[in-house]
Amino acid sequence: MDTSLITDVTIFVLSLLVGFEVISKVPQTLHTPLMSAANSIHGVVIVGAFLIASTAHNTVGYVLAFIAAVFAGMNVVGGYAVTDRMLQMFQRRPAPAAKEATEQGGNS
Amino acid sequence: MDTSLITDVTIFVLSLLVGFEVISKVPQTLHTPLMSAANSIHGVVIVGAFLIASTAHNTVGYVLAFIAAVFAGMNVVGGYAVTDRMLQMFQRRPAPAAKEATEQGGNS
Amino acid sequence: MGAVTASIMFHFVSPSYAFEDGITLILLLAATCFVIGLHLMNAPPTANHGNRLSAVGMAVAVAATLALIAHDGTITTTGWLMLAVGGVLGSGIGLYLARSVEMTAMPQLVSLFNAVGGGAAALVAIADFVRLAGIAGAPTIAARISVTSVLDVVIGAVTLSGSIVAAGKLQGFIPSNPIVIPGGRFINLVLALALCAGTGYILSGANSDITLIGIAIAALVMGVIMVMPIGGADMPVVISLLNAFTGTAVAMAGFVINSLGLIIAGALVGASGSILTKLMADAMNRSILNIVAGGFGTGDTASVIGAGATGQVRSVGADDVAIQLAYAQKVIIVPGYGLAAAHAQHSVKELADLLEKRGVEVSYAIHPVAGRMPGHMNVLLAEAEVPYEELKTMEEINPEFPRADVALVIGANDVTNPAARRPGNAVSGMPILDVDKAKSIIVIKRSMGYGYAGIDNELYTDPKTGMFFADAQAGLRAIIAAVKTLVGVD
Amino acid sequence: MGAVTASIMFHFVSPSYAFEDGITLILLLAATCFVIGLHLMNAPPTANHGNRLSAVGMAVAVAATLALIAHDGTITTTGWLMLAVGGVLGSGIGLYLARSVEMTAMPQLVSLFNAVGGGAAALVAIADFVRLAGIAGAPTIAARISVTSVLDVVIGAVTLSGSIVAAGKLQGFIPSNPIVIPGGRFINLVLALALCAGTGYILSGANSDITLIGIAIAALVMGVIMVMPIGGADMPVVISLLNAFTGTAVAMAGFVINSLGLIIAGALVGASGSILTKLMADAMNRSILNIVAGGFGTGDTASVIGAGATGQVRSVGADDVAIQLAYAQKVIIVPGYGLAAAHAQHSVKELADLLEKRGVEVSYAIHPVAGRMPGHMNVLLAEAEVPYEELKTMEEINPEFPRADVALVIGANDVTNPAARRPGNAVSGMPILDVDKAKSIIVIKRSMGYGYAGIDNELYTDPKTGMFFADAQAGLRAIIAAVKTLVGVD
Ligand SMILES: NC(=O)c1ccc[n+]([C@@H]2O[C@H](COP(=O)([O-])OP(=O)(O)OC[C@H]3O[C@@H](n4cnc5c(N)ncnc54)[C@H](OP(=O)(O)O)[C@@H]3O)[C@@H](O)[C@H]2O)c1
Ligand SMILES: NC(=O)c1ccc[n+]([C@@H]2O[C@H](COP(=O)([O-])OP(=O)(O)OC[C@H]3O[C@@H](n4cnc5c(N)ncnc54)[C@H](OP(=O)(O)O)[C@@H]3O)[C@@H](O)[C@H]2O)c1
Repeated sequence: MDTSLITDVTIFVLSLLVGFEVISKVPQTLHTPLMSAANSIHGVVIVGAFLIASTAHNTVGYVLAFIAAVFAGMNVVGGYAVTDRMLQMFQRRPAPAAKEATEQGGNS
Repeated sequence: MDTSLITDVTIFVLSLLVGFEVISKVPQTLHTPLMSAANSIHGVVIVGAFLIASTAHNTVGYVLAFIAAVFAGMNVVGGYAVTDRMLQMFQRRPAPAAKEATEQGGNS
Repeated sequence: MGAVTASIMFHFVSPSYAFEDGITLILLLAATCFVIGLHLMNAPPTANHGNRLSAVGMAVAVAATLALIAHDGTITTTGWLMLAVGGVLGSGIGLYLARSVEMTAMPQLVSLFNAVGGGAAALVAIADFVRLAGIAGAPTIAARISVTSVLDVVIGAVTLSGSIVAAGKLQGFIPSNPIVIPGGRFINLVLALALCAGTGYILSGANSDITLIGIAIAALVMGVIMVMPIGGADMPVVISLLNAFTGTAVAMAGFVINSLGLIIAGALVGASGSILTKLMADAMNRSILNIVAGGFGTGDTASVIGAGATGQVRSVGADDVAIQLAYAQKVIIVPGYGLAAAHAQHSVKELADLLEKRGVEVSYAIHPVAGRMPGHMNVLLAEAEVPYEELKTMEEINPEFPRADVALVIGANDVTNPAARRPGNAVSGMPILDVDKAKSIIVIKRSMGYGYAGIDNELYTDPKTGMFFADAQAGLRAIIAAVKTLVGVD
Repeated sequence: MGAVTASIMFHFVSPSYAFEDGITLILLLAATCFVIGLHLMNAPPTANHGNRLSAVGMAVAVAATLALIAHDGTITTTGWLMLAVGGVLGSGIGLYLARSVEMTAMPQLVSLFNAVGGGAAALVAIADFVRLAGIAGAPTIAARISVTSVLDVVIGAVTLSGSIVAAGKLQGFIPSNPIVIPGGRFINLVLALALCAGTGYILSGANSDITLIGIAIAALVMGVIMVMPIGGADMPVVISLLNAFTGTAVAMAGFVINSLGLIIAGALVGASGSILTKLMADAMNRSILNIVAGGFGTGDTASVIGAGATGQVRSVGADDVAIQLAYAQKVIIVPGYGLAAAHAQHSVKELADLLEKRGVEVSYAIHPVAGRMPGHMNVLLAEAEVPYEELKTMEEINPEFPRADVALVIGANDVTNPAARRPGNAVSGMPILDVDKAKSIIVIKRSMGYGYAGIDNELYTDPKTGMFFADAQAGLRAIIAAVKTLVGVD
């Protein structure tokens, strides 16, 4: 679909506004996971890498598309996985065995 | 300019997202002024009323455009004026004469 | 996309794209101003700038539109006249009302402005539809246009009539108690069916402008039926909801006449208005659905508690009150709707000044839903130049009541009612000001009359409480006079 | 709009609009998932759901794109192969790294993922440009495409090399202190001029893909020169900034290949990343400009204070520490970068458990910028299953230090340095933990070595302070053993 430049610009500006507004008062604890989450989202460039592969018709095109796909794949999958791992840390664990030692740990 | 339906929908959705995100933890004191401010913004319908007037070519069209212009004019000008008046109340006044009486008012 | 192609033929815009693109960019800039303006309005110190920025954006949008119309050149002289006279007239009325209305009547004024905004949005769709339908031999209006037209007209018309009813309830020319319309449910059903039928007919390809106007009338009736059964106490939330409706209607109008500016700004208000409505309902401890379902504060609810509770009431006079206040260490003033109704904000400030001169520590306990709109008491007391720092929120002040020598309740009722701590009545679960914890309590109100929830208040029969039956304004003046005479402030 | 018409001719999409519109709507849905995901990530309890929702959106976007490509049918078998093998390979590497990396190495991993993201964005523009330029007899590439291509390539390439340098500094294979490249300013100027010339040449209508690649190489060099002079301590902020860059590059790629999904998601990250960068810089009491200007924590700054301050240091052993801790009422543990470097998070938890068993009240003082990335200590201690409630923020814990019998500082330095309260040194103005207010202080670190700011710490010469010189891990194990032996916990 070809959209006009003006609507593209409109959409770009609106998305910027959404981006500015969506981050509000994040606790500092979440700064790194949030950075990592934003990092995964720009992994959407994988869509671009795929579209490039779909129009490639010569060696240069194939090589560029291949590298782009590898890069984007790393970005997107690695990004989500690492963010998830960081956030696992914040989960309330359902009292695992290791917890026994802290029985009188007060407010835990 | 005629934009395609799909970009219009995209723009609509993005604007909704901006709207959802822009209001965060407002202190209750500001609820009414904020409602009034949002009320003034939809006064942008005056743009629509004007465009309608620009395409009117018969009595019905003129009458409708006229009423729409009156309505929208009320909405937009009245809206901003009343919001402004409410917000004036929150301004730190530069110690007017009436303040003298509260000299020992503690933390004022 | 065939639909789009068809609609292009009948659209009012000229093919001079570059100019139009520029105008669209300017409208985008205006929309950005609206967003930043709303953002700034999230905090008191910047709120004022936010509104002004938003207004600048609006001025720019209007100027750009006028330029576009002039450039297009399709407008007739009569069109210019309608536009100019209508715009100036409406602006003048709006400005006059905004400037002249009393502080306490602001919510109903906002509701009125919202009503006409919704009306304007509906008219845009109607006018465009009438025009398209009137073109001889025109093809069927594209579904894209007709669907959004119907949505615009329905939402806009509901808002128009609903907001007028809401304003009327607050202003008092429509009774503010919930009015259950006999057979309302049935009428609504019939209207809804009629709406569906009309919509179906239009979508089937009939360029029938009469049908669209019929739909508008049905929606107007629905708006009345929707708001009538809702009690006046819930009106601010309803107004906020209808405000979000208007935003949506304006966005639909944007689809109809293909204006990105309208789509963006309308959707912005639709969404932010919804969030705001939710915040307001939360602050009143209600759910939006519950409010729209209506019937809160009906006579029924009142009678549940209203029966036996009335115990001994101790009535006091201005002199008693004056002495008690003047010799207190710490006084907490609890303003309520009655203060607003009696326009007594300046008097209360005067009394507080008088007491502070004597070294009494005065603060104001602001309940989030005291009065008839959120922030009502703040707006009112700010008007009387009460220092912002003396206004304490419920969370801040509640721990201080036990240390207060006198809690001076002025025209507040529900927000002080200890019955809220018990389940099973109209105010159950509402967080209240712990006025009953103060060492002594004085209540200024005209009678033993009910507040908005329509129930008895046990606070008034508390042995610690003295009732000073008077209009808030007159009562405060009497107390001020008494303080001056009896205690003899310089 | 002529430009657009020209670009349409050379675009890769088929004219089957309805299908494509559906795909665009699905991408819009995916983008909405990203937004809601980020929204949910603003608070710890919902953060996990937020990331998952975002991932679901991404999966949907990828699936929709594959469907679009299959439907289009222009892709060759080799193209499918490149896409599939490349995607799977990249995903595999990413997943492996994400799973296997140590907690403390996460920032550099994020930086690496960011680098390849920027690289991919640049490659998209290069590949599209090369393709367009290769079409025989093709007209000039539209300005709309070439401008955004150049922007995409420059930003993407700067990000690629800059992020790798940043990761290298954190990982340690590039020295983490600020490296001022001789003549860096001059090289930058030359490169910038070369960039402008190249851009001008491309915009003049030359479909020169070689020029674009030259621009990419110049930008790669610029990325290195930009990040090299910045100290390792500022790296997290730099990574966040480069993250926002990548977002912008992806949005530009969206303009180039006309993909709304890329434009929306890219702009979203560009904007939210910028805000996040600002928040992070604020938390470290730095300005972004100041950071990018570089040179913080150079040798110069160190020598200013490093001179005479070294007073008497009292060195203590594991047994002393064990007894002091075991008989304390209240111990506050102050973890710092050294704890992370020594992987001692599990040991510290074990020690805390031991002490709590004896009835000692233990809490952790988490300075916002302790460690090498915001939230570093939280992530680390959470990994060791320290209860979330025992982690206290600086604001919460500072008033408690005077009541603490022992403040146990483990591998923290700058965040405890009282010099921050005085002006004129590298940590001036940084809010610090009031460790020096505790009744006694124990510091575990390997030497009198500096922290990131590279300055002396007067805390270590405080008479109340005992220095236990050891690697954090080894030292804690020794203390645990000593507590068990000497005090004999069951
Ligand atoms: N703030 C909001 O956003 C909002 C919105 C909707 C609903 N509400 C509801 O409104 C109520 C607000 O509570 P509230 O305590 O402020 O008010 P209230 O419960 O409505 O009570 C007001 C009292 O003021 C007295 N009064 C009226 N006119 C007076 C006058 N001229 N002089 C002196 N007294 C006068 C009335 O008693 P007399 O007739 O005996 O004088 C009445 O009992 C709550 O139920 C709240 O849920 C609030
Ligand atoms: N958190 C963030 O986001 C962030 C980002 C960028 C920069 N920074 C900066 O990083 C600093 C953080 O402060 P901090 O107090 O956590 O750390 P620090 O000031 O960098 O000090 C860390 C100390 O740990 C010691 N250490 C290193 N390895 C150790 C080991 N294996 N065992 C025991 N001790 C070890 C070192 O002393 P020895 O060599 O004597 O052992 C060093 O003095 C601040 O300056 C902050 O501005 C933080």
